[in-house]
Amino acid sequence: MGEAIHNVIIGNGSAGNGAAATLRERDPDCRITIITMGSLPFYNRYDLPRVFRGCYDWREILVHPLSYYDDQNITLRRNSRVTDVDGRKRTITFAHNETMHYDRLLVCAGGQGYLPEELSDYRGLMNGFNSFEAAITTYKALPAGGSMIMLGGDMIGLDLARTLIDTGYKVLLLTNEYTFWPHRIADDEREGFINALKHMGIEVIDGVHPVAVEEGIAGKPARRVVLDGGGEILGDVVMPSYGLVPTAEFMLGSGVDIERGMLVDPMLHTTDENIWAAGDVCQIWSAEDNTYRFYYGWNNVRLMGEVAARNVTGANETFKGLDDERLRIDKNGHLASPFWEY
Amino acid sequence: MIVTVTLNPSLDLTYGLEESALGEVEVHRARTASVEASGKGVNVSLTLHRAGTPTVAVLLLAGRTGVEIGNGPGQTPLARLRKDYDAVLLSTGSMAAVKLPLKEGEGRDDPTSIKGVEYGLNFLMELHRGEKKKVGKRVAVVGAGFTALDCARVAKRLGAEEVTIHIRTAEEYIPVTKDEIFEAKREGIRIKGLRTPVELLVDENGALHGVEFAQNRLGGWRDNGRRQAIAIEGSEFTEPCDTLLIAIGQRTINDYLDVKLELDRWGSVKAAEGGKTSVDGVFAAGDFVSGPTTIISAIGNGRHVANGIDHWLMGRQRRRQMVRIEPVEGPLRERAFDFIESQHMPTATLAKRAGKLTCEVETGYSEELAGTESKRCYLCNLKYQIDVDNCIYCRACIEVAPKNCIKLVEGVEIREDGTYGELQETRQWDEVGAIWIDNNECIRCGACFMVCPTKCISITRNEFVTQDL
Amino acid sequence: MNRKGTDIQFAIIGSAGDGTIAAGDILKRAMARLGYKVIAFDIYPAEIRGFGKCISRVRITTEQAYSLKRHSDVLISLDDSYAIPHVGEVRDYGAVIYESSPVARLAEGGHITAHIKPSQLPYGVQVRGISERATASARSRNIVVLGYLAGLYGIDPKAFREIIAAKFRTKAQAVTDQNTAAFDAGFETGKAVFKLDDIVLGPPLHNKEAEKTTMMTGNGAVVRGCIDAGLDTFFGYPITPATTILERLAAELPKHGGRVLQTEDEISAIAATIGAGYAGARSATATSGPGLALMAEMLGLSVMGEVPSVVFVSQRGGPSTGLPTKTEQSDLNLAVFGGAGDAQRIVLAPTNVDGCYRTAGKAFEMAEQYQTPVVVLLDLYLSNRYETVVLPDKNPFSRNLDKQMADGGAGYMRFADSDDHISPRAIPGQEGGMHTVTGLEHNQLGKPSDLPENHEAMNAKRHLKLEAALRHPDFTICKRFGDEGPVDVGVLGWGSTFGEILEAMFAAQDEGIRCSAMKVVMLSPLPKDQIAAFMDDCGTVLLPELNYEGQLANLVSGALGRPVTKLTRSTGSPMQVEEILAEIRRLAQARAA
Amino acid sequence: MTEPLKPVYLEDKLNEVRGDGHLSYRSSSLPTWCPGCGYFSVAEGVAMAFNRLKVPSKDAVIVSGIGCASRFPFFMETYGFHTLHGRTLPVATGVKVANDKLTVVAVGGDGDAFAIGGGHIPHAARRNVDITYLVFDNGIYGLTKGQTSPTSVQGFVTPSTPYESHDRPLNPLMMLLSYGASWVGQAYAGQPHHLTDMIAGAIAHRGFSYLHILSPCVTFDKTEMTYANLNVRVRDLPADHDPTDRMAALEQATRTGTPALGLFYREDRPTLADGMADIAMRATAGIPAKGKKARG
Repeated sequence: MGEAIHNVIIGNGSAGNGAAATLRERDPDCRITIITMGSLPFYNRYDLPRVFRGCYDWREILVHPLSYYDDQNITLRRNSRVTDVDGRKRTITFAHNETMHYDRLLVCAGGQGYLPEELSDYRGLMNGFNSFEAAITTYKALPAGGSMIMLGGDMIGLDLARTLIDTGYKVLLLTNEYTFWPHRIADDEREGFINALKHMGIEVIDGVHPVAVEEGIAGKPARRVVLDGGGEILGDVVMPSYGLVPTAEFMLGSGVDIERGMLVDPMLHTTDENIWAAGDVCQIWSAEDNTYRFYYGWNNVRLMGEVAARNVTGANETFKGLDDERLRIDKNGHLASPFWEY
Repeated sequence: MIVTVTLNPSLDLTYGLEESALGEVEVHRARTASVEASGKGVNVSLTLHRAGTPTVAVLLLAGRTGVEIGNGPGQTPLARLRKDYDAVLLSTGSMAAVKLPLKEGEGRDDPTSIKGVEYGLNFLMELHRGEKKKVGKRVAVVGAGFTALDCARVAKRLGAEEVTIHIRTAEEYIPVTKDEIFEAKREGIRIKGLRTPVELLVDENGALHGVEFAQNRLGGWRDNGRRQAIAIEGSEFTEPCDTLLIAIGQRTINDYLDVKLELDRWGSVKAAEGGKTSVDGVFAAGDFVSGPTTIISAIGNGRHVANGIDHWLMGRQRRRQMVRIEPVEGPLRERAFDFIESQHMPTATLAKRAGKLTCEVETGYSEELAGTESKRCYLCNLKYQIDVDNCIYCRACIEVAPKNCIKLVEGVEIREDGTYGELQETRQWDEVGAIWIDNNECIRCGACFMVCPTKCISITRNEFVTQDL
Repeated sequence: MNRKGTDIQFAIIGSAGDGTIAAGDILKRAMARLGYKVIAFDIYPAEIRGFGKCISRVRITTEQAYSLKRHSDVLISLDDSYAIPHVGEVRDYGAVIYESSPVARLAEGGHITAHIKPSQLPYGVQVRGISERATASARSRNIVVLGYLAGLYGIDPKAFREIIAAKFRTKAQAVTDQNTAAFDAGFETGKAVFKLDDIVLGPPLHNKEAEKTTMMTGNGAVVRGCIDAGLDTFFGYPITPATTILERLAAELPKHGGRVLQTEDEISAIAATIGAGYAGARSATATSGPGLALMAEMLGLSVMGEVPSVVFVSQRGGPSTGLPTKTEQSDLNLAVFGGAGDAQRIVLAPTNVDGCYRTAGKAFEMAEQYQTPVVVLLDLYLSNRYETVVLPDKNPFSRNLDKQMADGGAGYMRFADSDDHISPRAIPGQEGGMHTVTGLEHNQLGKPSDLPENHEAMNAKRHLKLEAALRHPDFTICKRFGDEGPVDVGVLGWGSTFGEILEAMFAAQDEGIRCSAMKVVMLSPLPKDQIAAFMDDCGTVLLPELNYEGQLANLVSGALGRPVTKLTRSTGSPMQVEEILAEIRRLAQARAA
Repeated sequence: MTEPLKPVYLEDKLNEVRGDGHLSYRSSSLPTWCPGCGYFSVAEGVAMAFNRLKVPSKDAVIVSGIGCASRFPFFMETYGFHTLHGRTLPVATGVKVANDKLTVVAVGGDGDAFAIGGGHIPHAARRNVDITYLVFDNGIYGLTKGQTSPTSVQGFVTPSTPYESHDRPLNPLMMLLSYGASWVGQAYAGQPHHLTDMIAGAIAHRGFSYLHILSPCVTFDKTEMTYANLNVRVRDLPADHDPTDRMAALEQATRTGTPALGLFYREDRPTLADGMADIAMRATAGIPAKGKKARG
């Protein structure tokens, strides 16, 4: 009897876990390892705004019971950062200096919040929201009824913003081209959507650009955002919300093609025969559009994971992104986005 | 009439600085430059001349300036130089912009015929010469090298609202440093990948209003280590712009050669070891051979070729490169040096840079920073080695090693070129043939040297030296 | 079996060169200083440094605990190759702290992250990097993790800094400074980390008892007991795990007027001890099983010559050199029976650190009063285990219990028989008491005699005089815990294992099982009446002990003619509470059926 | 100007070491001594000496007692007997008496040899049993974490002598010379080549050979018997030293401040086996006893 095939999934989000479940369904005997940089088992990032509704214990937002990993015979490797993948030797090297062999690799490493380079000096003064830890930290930084200055306002940020408004906080939104990311907004639609934001209770500040973030003056709110015109905005927390960029640096030496994300064909296969990619990390070739494109949102990402997993186990399925990707205003005048549905 | 005779004349190169602030560590920019003949006798003649006394300076001349090489009228053809001199070295660089290949449409023969289109090299050279340059609101740059980035950043300073660099492959594969890309992005420049310009879009006034690109996919690796990009048929799309700066490469100019030299497929002169071209007595060096590289490699190549010429002239090799190994008394580094972070090059704030062409972006290391940064050097020319004959295999060195740098070895992989690959480690005592320092991992902290009970660890300095034969 | 209030067990695991034990030492001292009750035990290899595995487990509670827990709340790995097999001992939602940037290249599964269960929380720390940055050396890795721990759980760093300063007091100031810097660097890192586990340190006790609490090991308590009992001379030869008794006494005893000598071997040590005893000193030696085996002949001399001597025996795994750094209770037979002839002596076995103190002191009283060797059986687990104890305000031990020769010594018989079978003793230097002590059988005068009736009588004298020890004042020879009256399951125990027995018995009570437990401290002569009375109350009797044969079980069932259920383990490790509990459950169910 | 150094190539060295053959005397387990311990030097020396003398692994027996040094047999691919504390020489004597063809090397530390085992040494020496006794002297008890030993300097402060030790150190070389050992030498772990030569000499000697090896304990002795100190103190025996002159050897042995390295004394006299063979011959041949009769 030969060794069981080792399927390795890098990434512990919707795509990775969807893929793991699918792999296990289709191959009860294979080895499955999920690798993540995070400290926690799988939870939905989309659930994080719940932190502001009193959910302070990570155990409440886990998707699976902890016994799931044993039951499904899935190895979960946390706090494990991959530094290198060697597609030729089929090995993965971790930051902690361990090397692991894989037979097939599925990269579902997702994306990280983009921070424009001109603001990169001020990273330390801004809060994030991409993990449970970051969410709790943000929660603790916001005094009751305090205000958050949100820069950009992608759909992830706006989801948080509506929870904040709901729970008695103030949100000041500095809009720019990333507002409503990843939705593409036509120029003529924009005003309507901005009004919908105002209708939600968000204080929208349009047409100015932040040039610096600084500590607040004693006795005032903790942060100041300096604007290009010279003015400034005060708030307790500053959160950049400029959409996601793929987390693919660790794949640079692997031999697979990367542009902004990992380049895959419609079957989510990379240019290495043993490596697939799914989720926010990949740019998928679209034959219709004749270009590579990203697909976002929980539904797309989960589906990508499943499709990739099926293809890893021998299928030849093409990923088709969900059709309805438009931002809308519902009959109550509220924003509605497929990105928020899961 | 006073005649001076100078047997060892020289050329004085003089660079003028704005103010004499030498001594402080900062970047000094030359404001003036001059070349003057010099040497004692010449100087006397010069002074006499300035004082109005007729004088003639007689001196030995080895070189010539002001000679225009070429085949036209008043120019000296290469054939003439060959006749006058034993050896001729061609080092005229890569000073021509590579032409933008377009599929069709206006400007196919000469893109610069369209208003708003320029070659980046010319754009920068003209600017450097003091010409007033203008760019539109939306600037597109095509190309992926330092020139492209320079063009983009200059365009931004000249007031462009939106500057985009369009590259054929992806950011990860282009031959510029990460810092350069980061600084460009900080200045608001965008980089868009996987696209090749195929047509220039021109309005009724003959002015550029956009570029049509084809979507690319990545191809294999080229010989020079770059990625290939392959345009996908039928994938064309348009990006609006009013200025296009083309910086897709530079090439050599060699149409001035009347002697037929063998060229490579990029049109550069082929040069063998020692800079020899296909014609005896004609040598070539630097970017003229290799295409655009860096100053460092050009100078290095120049030195190499000089030796080659000497060899050829004298009919024998008079110098050779050797490895010199000499003992070093003790470690020259401390472990603490390893924790010094890379010192970021201080840069001017974005506000200072904006709109100014004269603002030096990299302001240079202070003396202190420079000292700190230099401590990070791993002193790779130092080699730590265990004398196997005196080693008692006690592993005291391994115990103190800060890295995975000292190993129990049973074998060593020897690569085809004779260098060492991986050390084959073992934990089997009866397989341990040696305890060995892996110089690939060694950070020369000296910890092992200090602790060895039989003092069997030696430190040597290993350097390339040029030796007269 | 978690206690109310704070109940956290830390396990630090690394190789012998990592400073694992030192880290555990600082941790438990700091926690004791903060006012927690501490029970701690270290496991280390025979190799000095090199590659052996070391574990330091520290349990801190606000309520008294009697043993370590099976599951640790926090595991700190200083060496993954040793820590990996122990990842499973961390409870759900507990923490695993480890080096996130190891130097060596690791094969698949070589890093601890490959083994941490989804229910456990991983904390990767650049331990080595932090140490090297803070001190330019990797040596303070163990201190860095302590700082991290303190930062992560919000433990007052002051206590740690004080203990570090005290620990390195004898070294150069630079050593203290370096380690403090390492601690602080770790502390800052730990403080900045997002804590995800559910480990919470409650406030420590701040009552009067806490102020009087000190923390010591079993061996440390023996030393205190010796000093308080007025030990005059001590002779020892280094042997694990008894060496620290020699070392501590060497440091402390001279301050109290006593004398310590490291002899050339164990035979010499016991011989000198007996010699000093003969000369009227309170004298002792300390050793382990192999040393006791060498001493067996000399102990016979001490019996035969009726010379007081005290031997502390810290048992380790045997036979022969055995498992020098593992715990076992397998020298009972040797202690009770070892030697030629019918050589009864007193054998005592304390069950906890507090008991070590009392038993050590009482051993001298008994040796002197009954003119006999007294063997005090500890074991590695007890010798090296740390507990917080409260020592009595007043010295509890009596001096001058010698049955003195009558003044003048007219008609003095060194071995005169009497009602209590104890003969008056003359000490060399005393007028009129001149006599010869001999290993030959002798008459009441001390003259060699091989007459049959004399040998019979003297044997009886030497045995009967020890009966009084069963009633020795202020000494618990055995004690019952748990339910009164008839019970389903009774657990007999001795030595260090009794801690686990108590924990298991309490847990069984919580489950509704009627049970009680009895510790037997005096193993020779055996308190048969008390044991018999206890067994009368018990449906079944369980006797857990750390040896293969069931040595006390054999002794008890042989002496009383009643069966006991053995629970023996000879793994080199302490018994698990859960193992005993499972056996109690099984016996209770069998009885119910 | 110094001669330029030549590069050393690892593969050459590996071939050299492998070709030499002494690796076959090592067992597969890595020695567990502390890194830097002088005992590594002895282990390497014994392997080299066995190899030089072409002692077959199967015929070599290493007997040890208890202590760090006594871990030695575990690291050698020979027969080994890890016996009891101080009982090395009686056990080794038994091995040799049982089979004279074996090369028996007894090893132990200073505590094992001169404290608990001190009573056995004179008898092994006077019997001239043909074994080699290597004592790894580090002047401390390492395995029990650093107590004073019979060769520790006077006034040594250790955990068991926290106020300093009163006892004078023994002089093992003088003892062995007086006991009648037929080969007595001294070597130092910091000079591995000389050490190997001495070990080979001791093993080659027919009779009881005693080699005293100065071997620093890097963990527990940071002040006294350190490499740094010994490097300065050790010296070679005078070139004109006559190893058959016992008084000269004794005189050299008194100079403990500057320990001399080399062969102090050697004599050829019948071994225990010779004596036993003689007795056996007489007993079987019925030849009457030739010695002095106690009862006249």
